[in-house]
Amino acid sequence: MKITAMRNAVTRYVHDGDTVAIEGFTAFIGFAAAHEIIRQGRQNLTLCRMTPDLIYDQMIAAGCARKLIFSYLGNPGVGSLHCIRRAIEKNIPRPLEIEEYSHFGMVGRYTAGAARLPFFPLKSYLGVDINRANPRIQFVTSPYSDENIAVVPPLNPDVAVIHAQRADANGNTQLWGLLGVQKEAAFAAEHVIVVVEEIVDEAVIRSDPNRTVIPHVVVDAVVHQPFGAHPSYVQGYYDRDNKFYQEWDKISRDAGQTQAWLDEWVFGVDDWTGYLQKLETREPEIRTRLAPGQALSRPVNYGLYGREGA
Amino acid sequence: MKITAMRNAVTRYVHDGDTVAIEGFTAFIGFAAAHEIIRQGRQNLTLCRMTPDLIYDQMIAAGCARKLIFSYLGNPGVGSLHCIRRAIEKNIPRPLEIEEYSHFGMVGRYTAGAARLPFFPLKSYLGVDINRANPRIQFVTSPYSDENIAVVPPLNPDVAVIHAQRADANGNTQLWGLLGVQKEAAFAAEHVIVVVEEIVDEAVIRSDPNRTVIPHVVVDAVVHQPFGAHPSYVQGYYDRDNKFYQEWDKISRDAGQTQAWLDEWVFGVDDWTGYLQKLETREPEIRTRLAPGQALSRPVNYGLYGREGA
Amino acid sequence: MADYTPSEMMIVCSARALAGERVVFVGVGLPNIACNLARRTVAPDLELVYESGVFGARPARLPLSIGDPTLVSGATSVCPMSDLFMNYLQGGRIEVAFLGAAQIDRFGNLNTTVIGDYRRPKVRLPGSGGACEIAIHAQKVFIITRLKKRAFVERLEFITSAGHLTGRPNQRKSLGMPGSGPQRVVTDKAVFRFDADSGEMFLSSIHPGVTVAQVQAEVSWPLKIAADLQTTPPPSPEELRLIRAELDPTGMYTT
Amino acid sequence: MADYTPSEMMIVCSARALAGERVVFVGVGLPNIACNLARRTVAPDLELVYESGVFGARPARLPLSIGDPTLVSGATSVCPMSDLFMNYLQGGRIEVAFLGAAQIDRFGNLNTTVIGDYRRPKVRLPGSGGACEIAIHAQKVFIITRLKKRAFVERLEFITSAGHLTGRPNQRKSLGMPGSGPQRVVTDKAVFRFDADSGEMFLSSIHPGVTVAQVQAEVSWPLKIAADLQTTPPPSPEELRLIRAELDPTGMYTT
Repeated sequence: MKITAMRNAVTRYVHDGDTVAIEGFTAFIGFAAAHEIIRQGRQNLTLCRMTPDLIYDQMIAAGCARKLIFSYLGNPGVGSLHCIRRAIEKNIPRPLEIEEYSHFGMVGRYTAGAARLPFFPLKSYLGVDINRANPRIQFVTSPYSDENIAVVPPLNPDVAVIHAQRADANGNTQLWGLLGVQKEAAFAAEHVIVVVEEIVDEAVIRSDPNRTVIPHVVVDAVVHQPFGAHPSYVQGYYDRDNKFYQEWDKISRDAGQTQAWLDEWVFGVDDWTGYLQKLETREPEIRTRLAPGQALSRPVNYGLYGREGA
Repeated sequence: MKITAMRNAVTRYVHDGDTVAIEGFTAFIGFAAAHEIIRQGRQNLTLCRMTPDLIYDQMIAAGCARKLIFSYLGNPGVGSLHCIRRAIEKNIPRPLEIEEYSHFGMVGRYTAGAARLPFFPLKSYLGVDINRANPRIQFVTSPYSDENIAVVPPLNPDVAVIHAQRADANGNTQLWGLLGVQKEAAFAAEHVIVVVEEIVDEAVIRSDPNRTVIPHVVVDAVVHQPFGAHPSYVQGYYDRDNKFYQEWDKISRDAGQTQAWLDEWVFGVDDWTGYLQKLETREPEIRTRLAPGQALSRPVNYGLYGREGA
Repeated sequence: MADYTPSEMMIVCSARALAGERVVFVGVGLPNIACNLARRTVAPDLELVYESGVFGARPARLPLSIGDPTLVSGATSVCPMSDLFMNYLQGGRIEVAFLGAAQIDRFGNLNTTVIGDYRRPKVRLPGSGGACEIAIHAQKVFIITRLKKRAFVERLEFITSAGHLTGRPNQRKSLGMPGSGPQRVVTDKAVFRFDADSGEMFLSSIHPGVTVAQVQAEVSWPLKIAADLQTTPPPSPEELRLIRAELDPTGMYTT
Repeated sequence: MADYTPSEMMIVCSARALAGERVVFVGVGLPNIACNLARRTVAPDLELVYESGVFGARPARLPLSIGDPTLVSGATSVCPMSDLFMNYLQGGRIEVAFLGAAQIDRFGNLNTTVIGDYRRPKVRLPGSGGACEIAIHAQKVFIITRLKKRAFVERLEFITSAGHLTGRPNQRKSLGMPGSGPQRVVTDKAVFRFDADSGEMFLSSIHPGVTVAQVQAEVSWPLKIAADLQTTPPPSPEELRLIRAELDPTGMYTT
């Protein structure tokens, strides 16, 4: 039984100075966890994420981070991440160290971290300035061809937060839709907090073992937090709140407005339940607006194999 | 439309001297394809498989191979692979060159082959003789830690044969159960023959895109061959015919009996339909004996996202 | 006044360039619409691959980002990022990819990282994402960007993605790059291609109503011009109908 | 005559050694039964991981191989081989693993590859499978094998899996091996452990009715014997009941 409240999970597993990865490529972005980290006032975090997205824009605006490890800074489909730009360009609210890769480089770092490899090789960083800007990118020579190939070092966060559709109480976690690098981030991390839309009976998990992306062996805490990835989306559960992504583009251009938003929506509520209440007060129909229709997978037969020595 | 008969697929994509990988760890073993390759008299093949199993025991007894690349020689749960031992120990029916790895080494070779990496690193081959017996296993030094780490070279078969539960006519292939290294082998190969229990409508595949292990982009031919992995098993479709695995242990101890078996069961039939007819003549209830009960996965909702700009 | 927008012209030029192609790596926005237009016109077998790991998408609406859930539902396959970068892109399965850029130089090298000094930037741009590897591995690269003098620069402030580098023969190959690099630059005023020997960009086709001088005015270096400079055929009525009625009915990207 | 078989004694010794462990890498046959016995007795939280990529299996019958479909149906997770070897084994998630061997030396190094010359073998054995990596990465290794002079040899003809190598202090660590190597050898006549300093195997516990001389007769080197040599407690009635009534009712592996 690893089920716990978000507050407890963050208190226990996220500490000042930690390296934190909240992963999920465009989808499954763990805003509920991020807001709790902000609320608890964590400082000097090293934040890792391929696409920092609004989630790290908010955390960096709130002053949680001293460093960012990433591969693409953007508000997807909308534009810039203004808070992160402000931190990098103007040291507001504090200087932000950056360590920058390409997407493949970040994938390689997590992969090496998960597999305890000293490095991961990838054919990249040829003829460009990325590796000049980031000396952690190195090259090794292949013993088979004398080819020089780029390598990146392992990334092993102190804690990874993974949002998913469902898990059992023990932490066996199933995801479908965009899989990003969640599996690698979870295996690479020292501790793993899984945040899910639904806690399901173990029998649901066992009905489809190939769907289990993160096994309980690597999970420390399971947090039940429906709608916990808002304003991003969870495949089959809710849509991206694109209006908010556009709204953030305006709010985040101004440091004062950003702070006011954090005061109201993060510090001004006790927890994610409070956030959702505010959200529904402002827009009573929000869940309807973001609700997808149904598109069920066809079941597959795993077979019952009970007879001895067929 | 890539659907074709096994005979045509083998004629077109498997040539004398080719490097061939018929993968599937304990399950999904492509016996129908192997028998057709034997029947068509292919010679001088380099056969690759983590676990050569009965399938390569038969192909090597039939004289198809000049070389074997592998990591574990065994009749799983039963004992030795006597034909392969005869080839290695006594050059019967012809000498067999071997190139040997551990399981992880074979996984690494396919992974590098699929990803066009010059090598794949793994922490293995420390303090042992495997790398002494196989000079293709090399070591490189990590630029981060000065650690020496083993590397294996890419494996890129001319053709891979993958047996699966279902595919659409275009070659989008779904598998569940033990996934082995099928995906890596398919991506590593120049050509891919997929053999399936069922050809399904594209809508079935599209109802669960995360279940697609091999996308049509890498598939050259789709062969519809129910029961085509007998005597191995296909999860949810039939059980392993363990009686045959035990029977083979006896047959294969003797080169003459082995040849007689090949004459009767491979050369003595026109195709897999003929093999299955013989099988059902000998044991009318075989399909009942090997039929599993039903254990369906619970459906998941991918969601319909049709509204503009939610 | 033309009866089509500059964006529509860019979409049509990009779509036509995909004639006969089979596997394209696509971003949202103009490239997405261009690829879908190509599928319905010059490249019926075109497979769209999204950087988020989606193949064979059948979106029920125009996707808002490359990670839009509408791309996932009903797709033929969805894979993790490691598969996408290792087996598809580095594995050499991508025939054509579209890239955009804040800055481009005469050899098709791209900057999407920074304006000003890297450590003390004037403008911090998004960075590479997958672009650095796409530029190396895709068999061909098409660049889509608006023609502007501050984008078509003499010297990039940061090279994020490699084009034809400094133009030396076989330079890409000798560095170990499998892809052939940028083949076209599609803009709102003209289409550029690259000289096979020198790797240098040249004006290949100019859109109706645009002059060579207008193009040169937006390019920071003395532009080479094709001996057989073409005028880009305008969008056909059928191309426009497909874009307006089916591919972008709300005009989100095309107006 | 004892009222249990040598196999049952081996199963019980192995199960007891798993007290308090949480993640065990298991093969079929005796180790499988031992791990299941441990789950019902000394290690209720024990997670069984099969080399085929299966976790949390709930087999409806005794599996015939590590790839038996009965292991898959109803498991909590099933993963590809690359995940198994990279993320679980090399990733350091495996606490205990069982290995067997055709030959073992005094330092617990194992041969499962060949008897005779590698290129002209007298007997070709299965080879490594996953054993070479299991021996490196599992936090502890337990070896199960029958005690026979031709198996307990002075010098291996081929080292497939590393034990304590030549017994030099810190030798495994200096080679970069994360796991602590072999901790026990469970046989049908006795249990052996390894000296923490010299890495050498010593007789730790002898099964009821077996003499030290009988053990030494089956070991090719002069065997070291624990100062506090124990007699292995025989299987308890409850252990035997679990094995016979529940874990191997047909006696496939235990008779």
